This record gives sequence, C-alpha cells and structure tokens, in this order.
Amino acid sequence: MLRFATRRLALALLVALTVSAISFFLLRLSGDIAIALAGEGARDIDIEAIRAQYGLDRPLLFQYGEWLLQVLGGDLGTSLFFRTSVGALVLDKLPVTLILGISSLLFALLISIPLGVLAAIYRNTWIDRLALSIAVVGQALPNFFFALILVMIFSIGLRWLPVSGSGSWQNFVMPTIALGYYVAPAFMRLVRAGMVEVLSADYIRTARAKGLSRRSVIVKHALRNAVVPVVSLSAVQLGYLLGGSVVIETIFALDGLGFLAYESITQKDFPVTQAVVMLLSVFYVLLTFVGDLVNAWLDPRIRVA
Amino acid sequence: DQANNSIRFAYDQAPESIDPYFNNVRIGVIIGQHVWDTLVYRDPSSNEYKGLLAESWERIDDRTLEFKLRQGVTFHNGEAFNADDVVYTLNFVADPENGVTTQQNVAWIDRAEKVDDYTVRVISKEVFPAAIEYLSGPLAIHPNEYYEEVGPEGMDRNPVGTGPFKVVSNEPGKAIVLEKNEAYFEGSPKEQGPIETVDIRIIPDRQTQVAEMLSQGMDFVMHVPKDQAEQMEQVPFLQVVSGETMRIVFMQMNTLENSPAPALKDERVRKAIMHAIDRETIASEIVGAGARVLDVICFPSQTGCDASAAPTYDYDPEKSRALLAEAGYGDGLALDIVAYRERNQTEAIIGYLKAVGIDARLNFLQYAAMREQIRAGEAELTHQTWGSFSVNDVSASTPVYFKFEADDITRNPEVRDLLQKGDTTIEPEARNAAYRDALALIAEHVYGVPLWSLPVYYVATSDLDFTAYPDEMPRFWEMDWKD
Amino acid sequence: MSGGAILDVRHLKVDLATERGTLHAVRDISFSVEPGRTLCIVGESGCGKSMTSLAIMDLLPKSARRTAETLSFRGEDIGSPKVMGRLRGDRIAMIFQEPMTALNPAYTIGDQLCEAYRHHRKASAREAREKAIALLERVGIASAGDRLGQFPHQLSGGLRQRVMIAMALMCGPSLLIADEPTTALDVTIQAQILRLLAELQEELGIALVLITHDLGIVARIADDVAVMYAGQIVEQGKAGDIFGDPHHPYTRGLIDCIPQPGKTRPGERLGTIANTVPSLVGEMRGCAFRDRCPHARPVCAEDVPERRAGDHMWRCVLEALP
Amino acid sequence: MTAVLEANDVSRLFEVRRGMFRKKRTLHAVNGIDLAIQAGEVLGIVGESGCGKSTLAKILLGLLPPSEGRVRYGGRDLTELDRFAVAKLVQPVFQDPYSSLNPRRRIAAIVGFPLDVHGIGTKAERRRMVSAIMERVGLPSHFAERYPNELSGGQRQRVAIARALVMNPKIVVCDEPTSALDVSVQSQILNLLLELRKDLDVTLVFISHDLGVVEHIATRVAVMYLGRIVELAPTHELFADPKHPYTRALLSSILTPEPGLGIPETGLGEAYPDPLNPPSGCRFHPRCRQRFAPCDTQAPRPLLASGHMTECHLHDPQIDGSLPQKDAYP
Amino acid sequence: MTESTAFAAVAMPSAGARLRRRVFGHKSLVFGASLLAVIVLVALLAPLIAPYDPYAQNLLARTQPPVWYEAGTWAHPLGTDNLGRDYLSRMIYGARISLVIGFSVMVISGLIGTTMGLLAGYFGGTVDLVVTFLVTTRLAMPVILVALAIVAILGGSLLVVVLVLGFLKWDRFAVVMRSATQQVRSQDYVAAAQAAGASTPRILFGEVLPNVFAQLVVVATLEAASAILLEAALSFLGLGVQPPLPSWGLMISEAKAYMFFSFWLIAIPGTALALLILAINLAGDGLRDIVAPEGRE
Ligand SMILES: Nc1ncnc2c1ncn2[C@@H]1O[C@H](COP(=O)(O)OP(=O)(O)OP(=O)(O)O)[C@@H](O)[C@H]1O
Ligand SMILES: Nc1ncnc2c1ncn2[C@@H]1O[C@H](COP(=O)(O)OP(=O)(O)OP(=O)(O)O)[C@@H](O)[C@H]1O
Ligand SMILES: [Mg+2]
Ligand SMILES: [Mg+2]
Repeated sequence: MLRFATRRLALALLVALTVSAISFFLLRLSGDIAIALAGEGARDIDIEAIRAQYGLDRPLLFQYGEWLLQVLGGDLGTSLFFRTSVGALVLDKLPVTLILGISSLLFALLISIPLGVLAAIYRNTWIDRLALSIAVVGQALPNFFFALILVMIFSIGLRWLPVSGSGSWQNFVMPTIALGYYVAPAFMRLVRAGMVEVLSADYIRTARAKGLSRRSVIVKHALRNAVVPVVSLSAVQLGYLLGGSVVIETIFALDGLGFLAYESITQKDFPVTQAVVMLLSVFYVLLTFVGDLVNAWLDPRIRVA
Repeated sequence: DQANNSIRFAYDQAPESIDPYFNNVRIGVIIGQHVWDTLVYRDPSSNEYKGLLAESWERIDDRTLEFKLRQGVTFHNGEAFNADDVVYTLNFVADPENGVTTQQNVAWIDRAEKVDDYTVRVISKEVFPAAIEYLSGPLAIHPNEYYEEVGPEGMDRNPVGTGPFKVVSNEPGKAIVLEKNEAYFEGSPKEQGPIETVDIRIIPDRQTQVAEMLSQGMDFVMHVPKDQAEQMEQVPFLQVVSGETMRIVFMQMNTLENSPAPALKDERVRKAIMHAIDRETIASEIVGAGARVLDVICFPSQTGCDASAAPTYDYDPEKSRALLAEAGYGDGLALDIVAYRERNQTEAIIGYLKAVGIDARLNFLQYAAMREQIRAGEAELTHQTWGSFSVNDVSASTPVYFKFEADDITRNPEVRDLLQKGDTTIEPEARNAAYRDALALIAEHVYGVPLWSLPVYYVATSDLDFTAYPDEMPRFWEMDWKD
Repeated sequence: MSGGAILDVRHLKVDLATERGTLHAVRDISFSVEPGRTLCIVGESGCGKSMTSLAIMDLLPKSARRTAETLSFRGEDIGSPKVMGRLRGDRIAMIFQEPMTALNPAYTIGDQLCEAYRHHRKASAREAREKAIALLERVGIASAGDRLGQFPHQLSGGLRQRVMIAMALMCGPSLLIADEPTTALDVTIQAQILRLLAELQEELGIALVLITHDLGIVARIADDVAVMYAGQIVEQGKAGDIFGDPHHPYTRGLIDCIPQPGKTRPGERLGTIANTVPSLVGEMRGCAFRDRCPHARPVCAEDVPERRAGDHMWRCVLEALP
Repeated sequence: MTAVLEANDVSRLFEVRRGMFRKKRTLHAVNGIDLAIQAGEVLGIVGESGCGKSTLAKILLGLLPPSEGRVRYGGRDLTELDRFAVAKLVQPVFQDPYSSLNPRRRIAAIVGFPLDVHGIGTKAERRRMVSAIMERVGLPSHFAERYPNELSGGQRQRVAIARALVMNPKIVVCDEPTSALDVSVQSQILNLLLELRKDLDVTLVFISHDLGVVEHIATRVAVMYLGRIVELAPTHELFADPKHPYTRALLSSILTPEPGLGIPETGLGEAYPDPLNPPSGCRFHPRCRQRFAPCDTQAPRPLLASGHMTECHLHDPQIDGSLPQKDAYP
Repeated sequence: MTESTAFAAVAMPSAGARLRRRVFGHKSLVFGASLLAVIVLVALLAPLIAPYDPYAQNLLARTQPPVWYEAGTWAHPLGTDNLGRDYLSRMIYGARISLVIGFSVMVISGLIGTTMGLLAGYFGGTVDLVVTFLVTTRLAMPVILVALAIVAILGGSLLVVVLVLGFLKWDRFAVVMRSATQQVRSQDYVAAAQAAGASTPRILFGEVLPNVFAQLVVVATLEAASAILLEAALSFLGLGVQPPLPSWGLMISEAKAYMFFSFWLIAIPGTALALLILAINLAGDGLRDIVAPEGRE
C-alpha cells in the first residue's frame, strides 16, 4: 500500500515535471513575452527594460531551472499581468472551478447511471434506444452551442437564471448542465456496457439460481460490479471537467481557473498559464490515484490481502 | 439599478492593476479618471483645458510649465493634497526604473520641482508642445506618503486617489466596486451627479454581456459591435448611444528594402489597394454610426491633424485593377495581412481586395504577436487601430508609425524630418505646417491606408441619462436616472 | 416412472432466436429423476445440455423460448415463474461449471453463502453464519470460520467449487442440478469434488442431475444416464446398461473414442466418429446422427422410432447394433 | 537414439504482480529442468494446470528465452541459431484452435505462412506443398480459400497441424492439442498425429493433462509438478510402476468409463499448489500422504534407475526411510 | 465441413452475406453512414453545387434571413451572413474544411497513437512503461488549454490547428491500440508466426495490425468527430482557423454575435455541425457493434 502510494506519488511528480517542462518551453519558445507585457505603443527600450526586469534575457534552460526551484520552494511566481502572486491568484479561482467541476460530475452521474442501468436491463427495447439517442445527440451538440441555447431559454426567455457571475447557486445551474451533459454520455455508455457485461456474468446467474429477488440481483450483485469502472472514469472526467471548463466559464463569466487560464493565454501571462496547466496535470494524476484507491475499495480483488 | 442608485457596468477585460500607471486597457483609464484626478481637465465637449488639481498654469519657457495647485483637497485616505504629491508622483513615474506600463505617457517628463506647497514646475526633456494634453489625461496624481509606503502593488490592492469615486472592493479579474466620494472637493470640473455606486463586472464574452443586457442583469455596456447594438436598439427597455472615438483604423504596408512583399514597394500597387477598398460602404454598413472615413493617419480633432494638403483616393476597382496590371500584377497578387481586432472589418477588406485580384490571407493574432511580426519586418499588410491614449494631439499618433520608431515599416526620411519638426515646435502655425506637409507626403506615396475612425456603441438601460464623448470615457459622475 | 419422480420433464423444447435463424437447442426431450438418485446427462459440446438445465431452472437467456408439456417438481408446476421463484435456490439448487466466475468477486464467501438462506428462511445473520460454517466444514474446508471473511479470488479453484456446493446446499434442497461442475478443474481435484458430491447426494438423499461431457465421470457416478445429441436424448437408461450394452451408434461411438487402459492398445487407432456436431439451426427430420453414423441408411431420413427395452430407451432405426 | 533436443537445467522466472497494491513477486514457472528428447519418440508431459507445461513448451520452441540453463538442438546451442534455423527444427501446435489461427487470413495462407517467411520455393511450388500437406492432414482442398471462423474446432486443429508440418520440422511440440475438443474429434486428431509421426518421422512432444490420452500416444512420459519434472519414465513403466506419490495420485484419479468402480480416493490433501509460494523442501510435501522427516526441509534429488527418473526421498537410498512419518493432512 | 443433411437446408448465408446483413440491419449505422456520405459528397462537389462564390461579399445585402423567414428569398436559400456572403455556399464549402480537419487530425494522431500503442502492446516491458508514461503525461495535459496556448502563440490557421490537434489527440489511439495489441499478442497465432521464424515487423504488420484494425477504425471515426468539435471550440474562443475560411466552427463563432436576434445564423452551422458529429458517431458506434461480437457459433 505504502509502496503503491509512493510509486504513484513519484509518477505524479514525474508527470508534473514533464508537463511543466513541455509547457514552459512551448510557451517560451513561441513568442516574446516582453513585447506582450509592454503593451500597446511600447517602444523598443521599454521592451528591453522589461526583458531585463523579468530576467527574460537569460538562457531558457536557466530560466526553467530557476522557475522549478521557485516552485519547489512553494512559489509559483508572479503573474505578469496582475502582478500578484500566481499561487494566490490560482487559489482564489480554484473554488469556483472545483464547485463547477464537481457539480457537473454529479449531474452527469445522476442522469447517466440510472439511464445506463435502465438501458442495460431493457436492452434492445425502446428504453435502450431512447437512452442511446440521448447519449448520441448529447455528444454531438457542441457544448458552447448548447450553453448559448440554455442562456436564450432560461435567462432571456424565462428570466429564471442569471446569465453570468458566481455569486449564488443559481449562477452554477446552467454551467453545470452545459458542462455535465457533455460528459454524461460517456458514463452512460460505460454503465450500460458494464451492466450488460455484468448481467451476463456467471455470478449473476448464480445469484438468480439462489432465488434472490430481481432487485437484489440487479442492485446488489450487478450494479456494484458495474460501477467499478465508473469510478476511474469519474476521476479522469473530473480532471477533464476542470480543464474543459474554459469555454463554459468564459461564456458564463464564471471566474474560475478555466477562465483564468483563457485570460492568461490571451494576455500571454505565461506564469499563470503554466501554473494552471501544471495544477490541472497534478490534479489529473492525483485524481486517478484516488480513483484507484476507491476502485480498490470497491473491488476486493485489487484490495490489500 | 435605479432603486439603489447604482450602475451595473460590464466590461470585457480586466485591468492588470488599478493603479492607472500600471495598466494599458481602457477600463483602467476609466477607473483612473474616476478614482484619481489630474492636474488639468479637458472638457470633452469644448476640448477646452480647465483646472482640476491645478487652479492655473503658465509656460515658463520652452520646456517648463508652472502650476498653481488647488488647496483643501484631500485624498480618500484623508491625506491632504499639496505639491509634494505632484512632485513625488511625476518624478516616480518618469523614472524608467519604476517600470510604468506605458512609457510614452511619461517619457517626456524630465522632472517635477516643488516651488512652494502649492506651486510646482514640470520640466520636459525636450520641447514638448503636447504636455498639457498629457497632464490632462493619463497623469493621475497619487498621495505621496501613501504611495511611498505601499508602492504600486499596494495602490492596486487599496487604491487611494482624490477622484469623485473611491474603490470599495476589488476582486482582480472579476469585479470592482466604486462608491461615490462624499468628500469630493467643490468646484471640480468633474461635477458629481447622483450615482452612488458603480458595480463593474468583468464579462469577457460579448454575447454574455448582450445576454445580461437583455435579461436586465446589467445597466451599461460599451464597445458593443454595431450590428448587435443596432439590434438591441429594438429592445424597448434598452437605449443605444453611439459616439465617435479617437481610435483610428488604418493599414500599414511594408515598403522596407527587405520587405517580404516586394510588390508593396511599388507605389502603383499601394495606390491600387487604396482604390480597391470601398471605405464609405464599410464605414456605414459595418463600422457604424459615428465612423468617419479618414484621409490621413491621425484623428481629425487632434491638434496638427491637417489633411488639407493630402490627396484623396476614391473607391474605384477599375482603376485599381488597371494600376495592378500596370505594375505587372494583372494575374493576381497574394499578400499576407495581419490583424488583431475588428475581425469583420478585416474580412470585409479582404473581400474587397479579392475582388480586384489581391488574395489577402488573414493572420489574426494577439496584439503582441502582431506587433512582434511588424517590428521584425515580417508583416506585409497590417490592419491596425490606434487610440492615441486619448491624447488630442498628432504627436500621439502619426509619428508612432512614421518617425522611424519600431513600428515604422515605410521609413521615409523626409516624412521623419517633418514630423520631428512638428513634434518640437511650439509655435502653432509652424507646427501645423510641418505636420500638414508630412501627412500630405504620406498620402501622396500611400505609405499607409487611412481607413476610418472607430465609433463606440454604448448600450444602457433606457432610463439612464448619459452622454457619449469621443474619448471613449463614460463619465459616471455626471450620469443620472431619468424619472 | 413419473410416480415417484421428484422432477418430471415432458416434451421440453428450447428455441433460441439467433442471427441465422431459430436455433432449436433442445428438441422435445423428456426425462425424470427420482429422489436419491443421480441422473447424468451426457453429450458433446453444443448438444443442448446447459440449455436443458437452465430451462428447468427458468434461467434461460432472454432470446430463448421454452415450451414443455410437463415441468413439475414433486407434482408442482415449475413451469410457472411464481412457483419456481419460490422453489429456486431453496428446494432446487444449481452448481455451475466455472468456479472462477460463478462467485461474485465483490462479496465475501460468507456473504454469498448466507444470502440465499436468509432470503428464503428469513433467518438471522447468526443462524445463517452457523449454518454456513457447518456446511463448509462438511464440504471439507478447514477453518471454515475464517474462510467466511475471504473473497472468492483468495481461494483456489477446488475450494471455490466446494464453496459453490456448500452454497447450493444451504437451504437443504431436494434437487441439485450440477452443470459440468468439474470441467474446469484438474484431474486430481476433479476426483475429490466428484467424490464429495456423491457422498453428499447419498447422505442427504437428494436427487442429482449431473451434466457432463465426460463419459468417465458418468460411468463412475450415474445411476441413470441420458445421452444427448443435437438437442435430443438419443439413448437413456441405467448406467450399467448404457455402458455395458449401448444400443445407439452414437453412444457406442463415443465410448470407442476414449483410450481405455487395458482395452485400447497404446499407439493403436482409436475409434472415431466422422465429421463434427451439426449446427442446431433449422428444422430437422429423421435421425440427427445419420451423417456421422457408420450404419446410416436411407430410412434414417424418416421419422425415427423410439425403442424401449425395460428402462432402456433409444432412438434408432436399428433394433440392435450389428 | 540421439537427443534431437536437450534442455539442461532450464529455468524460467516471471515477475508478477497480483493486485496493484502488492509488490512484484518472482514466479518460478519452470525450475531447473533437464530433458533430452530422443529422435522419433513421443514424449508426453503431464501435470496440473499451472505447473509450467506451456512455459516449458515455449522454451523448447525457442519462443521464450530461459532465464537460466541451456537449450540445445542437435548439439547446437539455441543462442547460436537464428530464428530461421530454429523454425525449421521445431514447430508448435497449440491448445486453443480458435486463437492459434489468424482470423484475417485464409487457410491456404495460414498453412503456407512458414514457407512464405522462409521464402521456400516459387509461388506455385508453395501452393503445391500447401495442398499436399492439407490433404495429408485430411482437409479437403476447397477449404484453402476459407477463413478460420468457417471451420470447426477439429478442422482448425488440423490446419494448425498442417502449418506445423509444412516445413518438415524434426520436432512438433503439441501443447494440449485436444483438450478443447470433443472426444469424438479428439480421437480423430490423436489418430492423425500417430499416423503422421510414423509417416513423416517426426518427434513429438505431447503435453496434456489427460493421462489416458498420454498413455495412449506417448512413448515416454514426464510428470511435472510446480515447475519441476518429478518423474520421467517410458510409458508402460510409468503406468505399471509409478514411483512418485504424485504420479500415483494422478493415475488413481483417471476416470475410465467403467461403471460400478465408483470414484477413487486420490489420497491428496486440499492444499492447492501455489507457484508464487512454493513449499519448502519437496514441493509436493504438503499434499503428500507419505511425507516424512526430510520432506519439508530438503529438496529431493533426481534419482535415475534404468531410464526411470524420480525425484522423491522415498526412493533415495541415501535417506533413511525409517525416519518418522510426519502427520499427514487430516 | 460437410453440411449436415439431417437439418433442413437452412440457407446458411456466407460470411460476407452475413456481414452485409449485419451492416444493413444496423439502422443507426446505416443512418449515420448515409448522412456522412451525403456530407462528404456535398464537400467533394462543392464547386459544382454551391450557388455562389463563398467569399463574394455584398455589404448592402447583409444578414438576410433564409427562405423560411418572411423576408427570405430563394436568391439566398439560407440567407446571407454579416458580410452579405451567401450562407448556403459558405455552408457547402465549410463542410470541406470541417471534414479536412477531422480527417487530417485523425490521420496524424492515428499514426502517432497507433505506432505507440502497437509498440507498447507488442514489446511490453520498458517500451510499454515509456509509452504508458507518455500517455499519462499527455492525458494530464488539458487539451483545450494547451491547444489554445499554442494556437494563441502561433496564430490560428488551418495548418496550425490541424497540427496542434494532431499532436495532442493521439492518446486514445495509443490506449486502445495498446490493449488491443496486448490482446492479439497473447493469441497463439502470434506465437505460431514467431515459431515460423517471422520477423517482428512482419508479425506487427501481417498478424497484429490486421487484427486490431477494426478497433482502429472505430477509434478513428470517434476521434475525427472529437477533432471537429475541438476545432469548433477553438474557433469559438477565437483561436481556430482564420476567416474568411468558412469552417463551421468559425461560422458558429462569427454568428454567435447575432444569435439573440438572427438565431438562424448560428442555428444553421450549429445544426450542421451537430449532424456531422452525430453521423460520424453513429457510424463509429455502429462499426463498434459490428466489429465487437463475431460471436462463436
Ligand atoms: N445465448 C445463446 N444464444 C444463442 N445460441 C446459444 C446461446 N447459448 C447457447 N447457444 C447455442 O445453443 C446450443 C446448445 O447450447 P448448450 O449451452 O446447451 O450446449 P452444451 O451441451 O451445454 O455445450 P457445452 O458442453 O459446450 O456446455 C449450442 O448450439 C449453442 O451454440
Ligand atoms: N507471461 C507470464 N507472466 C507471468 N506468469 C506467467 C506467464 N506465463 C505463465 N506464467 C505462470 O507460470 C506458471 C506456469 O504457467 P504455464 O502456462 O506454463 O502452466 P501450464 O502447466 O501450461 O498450465 P495449463 O495446464 O493451465 O495450461 C503459471 O503459474 C502461470 O501463471
Ligand atoms: Mg454447457
Ligand atoms: Mg498450458
């Protein structure tokens, strides 16, 4: 167990390191931040001054090493745009994104698990086909398009929900739906496929041969085994939701990490971009780790003997 | 909203810092003008300079201006305003070490000197006719003691000025709340109206802003594109006001020796481009009300922007094609065009160029990336805009692109010399003549394609009473609710 | 014959809808089992053995359709899902082939053992546990108490199959159906499990229906034997009669295929049956075995008579094998 | 008789992880095997599932490099030979006729694959060779253009045999070639293998867990237990006079179709052999009824007496057989 | 196999016929594939069927509604866009761009991912470790953000978008190909080929690849769809291909400014995009069904 944890942690570190290096060099090699920082109307001397001020004139590898040392010391650097600590900035935006990510995940699970189970039980019936159509259509609609339609209906038409902001729970309703519905099909398919497979498993026949009730067979014996892969997918998808919230956060002016990232990208505020990308990758690795733990807890075959 | 006398204002971009010296976006200028005061105020209707923190001023010599300061003014934190504040602020920002974002606004200042508690002198490095203009715009005065203590960062976190509004809350990148400064001094040309609070929310997506207006979640937005603004005009509870701004739109053409598009070195090709674009139609159909077709690359109200000697070019695709053929490009010509905003305008230009056989491939970039290309001499055609920092003087516009500065990709020494002469001459007649000749020369050789001025559309709840000015500055202090 | 029978199956048919048409997996078979006796159903892969057992248990896949004239357990009609719902797992129990997959990996042995008992007997957890421990000990599992907390994957195949047997016996059934219970096991373990089954069957006086393709097992454990081919029972009778004096060419062919120490000489040609088992899709007329039969003749394409000599039944146009 | 294939002290280890939380363990799938296969013989290998039969087969085929020890073909070390040379010497027939044929190839292509690889003959010659061998294994020629999924298990196994024989190898290693087949088909395949062996003069290694079949086909039998050969003797001798207690247990568990004999008592405990946790001393001792003092501490050594090899303390003259018996399992 | 005469001759269809029946019996596959075929056809024939030059603008005829609106005319069946260009023509040419993006990204990422997956699955050990690590790293990088960042820097263009997405989206190919290869690798026919002396490339291309190809095709279709969606999202954020190129994603992005008042401007490309994705996904799903259970009889 401890070995496993340390191995995973080492992997997380290695992944984070690689991601940070890739993003650092990509961001740095492809443009001159000094010009971006100097802003409209800056003259060459202004740019030179900025370059010197931020140490951008030194070799890239040196800059990376320095940055890495800083990060290891717990300092993510200073935002070039906001001129405040990146760590504080990111921490400030994190809650909104976390709330959005988790609520979308829950929303996705809430609609996909029952649908998936029903589709599997009533395989090849209209229920199955309905569930499948929902999934297929859901995956086909671009989520920004869907989000805008939600706005048209619920904010402008019905005036039930506020368009933008992050002040109250109402602000999260549409973003949650817009983001969650997009990942729901993946879950639904997984649950359905898992249930179909599990329902034809020998141990389900055993359970039925024992004379157990249909409900107990489905809920206790089948679902329990079918949701195991859902857990790891949830972990992965949560990572995706955190990263994929860029579009949705921009549309709903939800002031979270995704939006921060988008802004930092357009403003070439690369320490922030870098930090967000790295944070998300660490999240991803940690989440998969958590997913494995939960899986192990659900599936005794993996559990510690 | 009207009920609690507050205005909810959505803007699409966050300022890097609230300290007006450390941002270069419009919203920063707007906040700056509300929270701080400058020495001088230019009346937006009459363009007349009035005393603000200074009561009067006089020119001591070519490089020196002396200001008599207003007494009895206090900063939001209670600090009294006097000459030390002015001297400290101007000397601080003039020092390149301190890294003020827009150096152009401050680089002309040599130093500020205290004469007595309420008299200061501002000395420019060279002869600088536009000094008053700058002092009435971007050069806000900070409280010296506080600023010395907290620096630009502290100023961003807890801004303190003398202005008609004070910042009561600031969530970077998200929202800024301004509240009326009850202790604002009497007799300011920025006369205070009834608005109690201004609730500024950063909403990056234009459609979200429109949606907020349509669902009455916001009271005031600006920079609304023409088409949407016109459509919102149909909505009963919204009003749309448009106004011209100082922002000019133009195209640059790389005529340098090593231009990646040698065709542009041919004056006939440049003239062909000039004739190919139906600027009138684009201006009226796409740019919108208040847009004015320009003949030279500066804003007409700017001092020295005299187009009277410049030749004009009309929309004439036939002539354009003929010129191209004459230059040897009858079979077509492919050019790259870089742009960074107003994409639909660029698209329209590309459409017109296509019609005469010029295939312009768009390279739409972030501003910084675009400028990097231009300065590296890699750009061919550019589609640019320039706001002159709302400085109403030609020295803030034309010379930037034609005086051999980094952004100059035509480099005609004659033009440079004329501009230099204009920049350093105090005597208005002679100054004007120099600029006029320079502008004529540029237009004659088509070193750039002047296009139009950008209007700005403001959309507001219909019961808000406000005026739009060409300097793109909504003045919340003078707004009011209609009954 | 059906008088004392605990299980009586008359004219059972199972049809499966497949892509290629209707598959008649079980084509009109009848048999019965008496208390305390062991009936072995034997046949090659795909002849419909499992379908027969699942049809009795009402556990057929959705695509299957079952029809039967009689399907009764102690006179009760187990063709009715309601009756079967009550009896299944209680009076009638079943053991499956794959001990590796027949247990739910997510629950402990104890959980799975007690589940049915508590469900059918409304027993307390403690009662169920005691019963489970007793049974585990009976099937030869040492330190049974500890085993209850283990998960299936922690047990070897042999142990799992013992657990399966104990699980089937929890409610004290009077009929036990075992579908190839030892096919997945090693020979030595197979012998142990079969011995255990035989012992328990005798001890508890239950009726055992054992399905297998292994004639060796049949010979050693069966009282009665039914030989299935292509969804039909082609020969049925007492074990001694079937092995001592097979009347159907298929039965005899099967026995001849197996190398038997003492009877077949090493390295010598073994008996064979030409071709392979046919697909069961589509209608059939006449003897299903005739393409592979060394004694086939034109009449085999006609309806085949069912012949009897006492308990011994076979379907063949021939009265006796040459 | 000469040894066409020799294995000297061959071992194979696997690193395995059971469950992601556990650390890697070393599994001795094959552990110190000595074997000399004589030309023309049929060597049967029997043993329980997981005892290392398939691993040994793969090593003999040159598909798995042994972790230790050497494999020699006709005196030449495996490492000196290239894959072509090995392929001409030994060919496999696998257990599962479904997975041993590439479903995307036609039968003719499958059978002719080795010829293709080695570039033997012209296209036409190859086609002739393929149809000749197909006929020899009893596959009608119209099968040549079919795909494997159109064939029954027995037919597929014939295809596999044809593929193994098309290059005239010296040895064919059959890993449980009939265990997935029905008895009626099994006997066809066994007959075929026996015929081919005579006709084509190949040496067979025949792996099976069915002792009845092995007795029928093999000339010599090796009994494996947990990675080791515990007894190796000519067939008749092994069946007439099994020496190792495990061999005896195996023999007693054969169920011949003789009614009335009942089910034999194998005399084995329920301890299941776990290759990850091999017992100390003699690997069989936890299940052995006759274990005594040295069994759980001292590994037995191979004892050879007139071609009959056993690895058991009971038969070791150097071990005092009168040592007290350890209590057998309950 | 001599067919049993004991059984009334059920016309036992050939494998090909059965496959055809399965394909044509799969309603959603048929629907998806036909829809996709129509779109592809439209894209191929664009110059022939588009009524106007998709770039010809007419500033005096801007945002005219489609025919089904009262103000619409048959001159522009789908109306005109904000520069007065014929919307139908732009939609027709736009199909080309979207398909080109989907296809090229699929090819690039497919090549990268398949190579990695094949090697990892076949060789295992260190190669597998390295590939697994690369995949983990790739998965840990938020695609949208990284793509946005790169496009923001390099400037959007068809080529940049295709390359960026192609170099980012190989993960699913690698994952699926890896496990499929592992599975095939454990099949005895691979061992048989090795025993026959076949070289590793020969085994990889001759034995492994054909047997994982079906899964490859399924992943490829689904990835093409996701690439098209991703490009649309980039365009939506203003960082996709460059105007005046009529990519559907870009058209949605440009039309979003008009969505509250001229809904059709966004609805038309939005619906078209959704239909395209739907078609590809249905086809992919269908293929998966066809490929998966070639059930043993
Ligand atoms: N779910 C199913 N759908 C379609 N056909 C099936 C299904 N299950 C079994 N079959 C077919 O039904 C026939 C009888 O199958 P059954 O499982 O009863 O055979 P069996 O005698 O038990 O064989 P085995 O010894 O292989 O278990 C076979 O031809 C098989 O292919
Ligand atoms: N590639 C591998 N990696 C890890 N362990 C392996 C591998 N191959 C075989 N083993 C292990 O080695 C041992 C011997 O396996 P092998 O397949 O040789 O047994 P076998 O005697 O052929 O069994 P069976 O009768 O089931 O085919 C088993 O415990 C097996 O789990
Ligand atoms: Mg069966
Ligand atoms: Mg094996």
